[in-house]
Amino acid sequence: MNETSTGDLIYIFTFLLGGLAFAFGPFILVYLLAPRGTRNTVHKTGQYIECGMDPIGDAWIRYSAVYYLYALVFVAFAVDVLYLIPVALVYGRDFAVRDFVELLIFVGILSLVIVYAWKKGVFAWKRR
Amino acid sequence: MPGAECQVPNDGSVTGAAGVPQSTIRDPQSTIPQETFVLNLGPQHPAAHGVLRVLMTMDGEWITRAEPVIGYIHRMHEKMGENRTWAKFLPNTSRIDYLSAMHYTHAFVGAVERGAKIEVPPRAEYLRVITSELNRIASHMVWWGALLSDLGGLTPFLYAFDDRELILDLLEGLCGARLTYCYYRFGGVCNDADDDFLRGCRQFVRHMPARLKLYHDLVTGNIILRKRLEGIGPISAEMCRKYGATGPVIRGAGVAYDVRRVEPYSIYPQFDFEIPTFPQGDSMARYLVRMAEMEQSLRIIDQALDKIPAGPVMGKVPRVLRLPPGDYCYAVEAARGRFLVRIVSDGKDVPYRVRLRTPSFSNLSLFEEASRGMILPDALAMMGTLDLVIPDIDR
Amino acid sequence: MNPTLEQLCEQFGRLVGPAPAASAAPAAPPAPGPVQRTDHAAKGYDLDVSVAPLQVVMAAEILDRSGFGLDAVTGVDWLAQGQMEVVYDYFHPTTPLRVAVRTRVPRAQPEVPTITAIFPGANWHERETHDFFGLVFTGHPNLKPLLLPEDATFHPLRKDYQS
Amino acid sequence: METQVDTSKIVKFAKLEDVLALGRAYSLWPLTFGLACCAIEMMATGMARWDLARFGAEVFRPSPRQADLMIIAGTVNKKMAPAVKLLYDQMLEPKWVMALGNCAISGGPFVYPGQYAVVEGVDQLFPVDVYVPGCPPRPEALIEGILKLEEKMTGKRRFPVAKLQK
Repeated sequence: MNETSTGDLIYIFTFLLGGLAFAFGPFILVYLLAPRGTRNTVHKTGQYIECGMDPIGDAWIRYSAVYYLYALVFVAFAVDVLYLIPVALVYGRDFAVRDFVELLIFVGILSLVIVYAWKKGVFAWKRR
Repeated sequence: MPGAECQVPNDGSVTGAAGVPQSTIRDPQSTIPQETFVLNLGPQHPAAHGVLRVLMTMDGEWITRAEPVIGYIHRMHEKMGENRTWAKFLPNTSRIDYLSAMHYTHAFVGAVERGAKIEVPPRAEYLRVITSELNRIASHMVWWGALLSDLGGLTPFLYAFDDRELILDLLEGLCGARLTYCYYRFGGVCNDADDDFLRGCRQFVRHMPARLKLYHDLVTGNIILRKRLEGIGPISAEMCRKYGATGPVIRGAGVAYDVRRVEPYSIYPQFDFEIPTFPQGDSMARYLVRMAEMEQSLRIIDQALDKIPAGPVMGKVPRVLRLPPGDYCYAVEAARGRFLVRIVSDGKDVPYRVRLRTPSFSNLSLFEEASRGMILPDALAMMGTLDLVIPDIDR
Repeated sequence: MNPTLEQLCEQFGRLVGPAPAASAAPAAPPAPGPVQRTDHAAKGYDLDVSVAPLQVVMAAEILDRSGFGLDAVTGVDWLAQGQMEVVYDYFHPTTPLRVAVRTRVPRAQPEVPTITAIFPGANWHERETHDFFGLVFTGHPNLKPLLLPEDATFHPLRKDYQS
Repeated sequence: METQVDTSKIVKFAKLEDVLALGRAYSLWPLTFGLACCAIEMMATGMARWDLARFGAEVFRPSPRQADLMIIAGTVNKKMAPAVKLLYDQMLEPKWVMALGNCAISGGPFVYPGQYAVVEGVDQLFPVDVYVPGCPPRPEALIEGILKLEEKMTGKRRFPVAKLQK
């Protein structure tokens, strides 16, 4: 392992440490500096907020499918963007119109999801 | 009506009763099992305009049953009416519905004058009409700002309160209070209007139409507002009558019921003003009724300023006021609807029973039936157009 | 189609039954008949009808058919006479007619049939009157406290209420 | 009354406390908690003419988690008291309470022998930091209440009190 690779390793390691510190640092700071409890009268500090009232029943119930289908359309395009990231990296190097057309075809095929969802009436927001 | 014709939404969706888009009504054939959860839009909620709690049984976003729970700001006005003399109850009347305090004092004072047969000099009647109409405009402005902040637009609140401050300055100069005026007395008003009050009113009446046109350009033609209000929350005239809903709610359903015109009191018959009604019965109609009402109030103030006579502002009132036994009613067109005071007197100087029939109480009682099957945002938009003041409901 | 005062008087006359036969002793002022016309300017309503507690529903039906709307349900506690009075106020959206239907029930057993079936608006009015006076509206779908806390059992507007 | 919860901190720096107090004082986030007439005056204070934004307190947060000042604007009645206490609990330390208007201070015009519904004074429920009298108090009174609260937090008054000429 020559020293350049150890240099890189150290670089990656410190970068990782910096990330973790940046993530967990505030938690530690808050734990040290912030007041630990809060004055309460009915000891319900941790309760879910529902306009000053105690929540009734449970929210873990079966929703209507409309929300689920809506989320699916979002996931489809999330995957679409996932594939576009590497393309974006190499896109500008030696540009040819062919690349642009290829990209258009790729995005066109993936936008069929919207057309399909539209036909199935997902966007009409009717209850299933 | 400047720039505000409203047509049924024509985005091809099949419309249910009275132009309600089909998508907001739950189709009865849907086979999914009824799995609902209870959300309480509780006392502390920005859209509740105070401490109104609505227990909403929800199926996803659709409301299957929205039951308002009230009483969180019940302040015993009727009980206080029974243990203080007639004059001592006056400050209470402006704290029932603090946005149209003048109308409520007018009703109580009118009922006592009707019982004790007290004459009110003409100048005092004119001052009462001017201050009542100013108060109605101020109340409609708070409603306008609050409704649009419910629908997400926060800037109109600033416009509305800007103009409302002009009215508050005028009324503060006259009666010393910004909100809970105790300006009327039995037999007249407590403080005569000097010239700069009348000049201030004249200036306000000239300044306000341009501002109302600005409100219309800023908001009424806005497609978002029209989409949020048109066809939403249909309330038919029959439902209004069954629930006793009055004021802009019944005028938005096409019935020209206004206590100033149907059951005239004070000197309103001497002024000519129209009663704006819109037949659609949806939230947009109620919105347009209140906007048009502000213009009519300006017309009344203008005519009252022209015809206000000189003279005393206080009639002759016995030192200790005693009403002959019996019951007396007096109805007034408050900003939110018909406000009725029913006094039962047994001859003493303390009322035996004071019953306050407030408009928001009946306007809200139809919310449960009107909001069935709607989605939550539409139900809140409709509640905004009902213009509720919660202490007015709980008393 | 607007109802007139005469039609209402006639309908209420039939409802309340024939006026008491002319009292034998002409000297005694005839007891004011159950159906009375009152001067709006003096009292605030045009027609004052006193009915028996059970006829309240029929009175509501008469007024509902004539297009009236329910204004208010008022409870009054007459401690001295040992009675409780319930006054129903009605307004009409198009005519200036105002009708007050009143009924009296003994304080010991204050029961009045509900008119929620005819005027859904009365649901809350009756719940509130039950809150404040303890008047039981028989047949009311949901007679829980409305303005008072859910577990309230006291009735504050009764004359003999000690807080 | 509420139990004595130890709200002390593990680490304290004097200068840091002053800086934090300064920051909190000049950006108070009130909880939208309008009950009655005082709520309308509170709204008017937030609007353009009285402009609560000059003192950093114009951000009205609906959720108790994000608010650090609870302005009780109106009458608290016995049916509402549990909800008010619950909201007070759900607010996070450091939190302050301002009783706006006579109803919040002492029950105001609704106090008479035999009254059955109004909590006479919010300080029966939890400790109150600033009392603003009035029925309803004028917007200037609310702004003075906020300045008084800032003085309580930072120890010094931001604007000099106008001295009456001799």
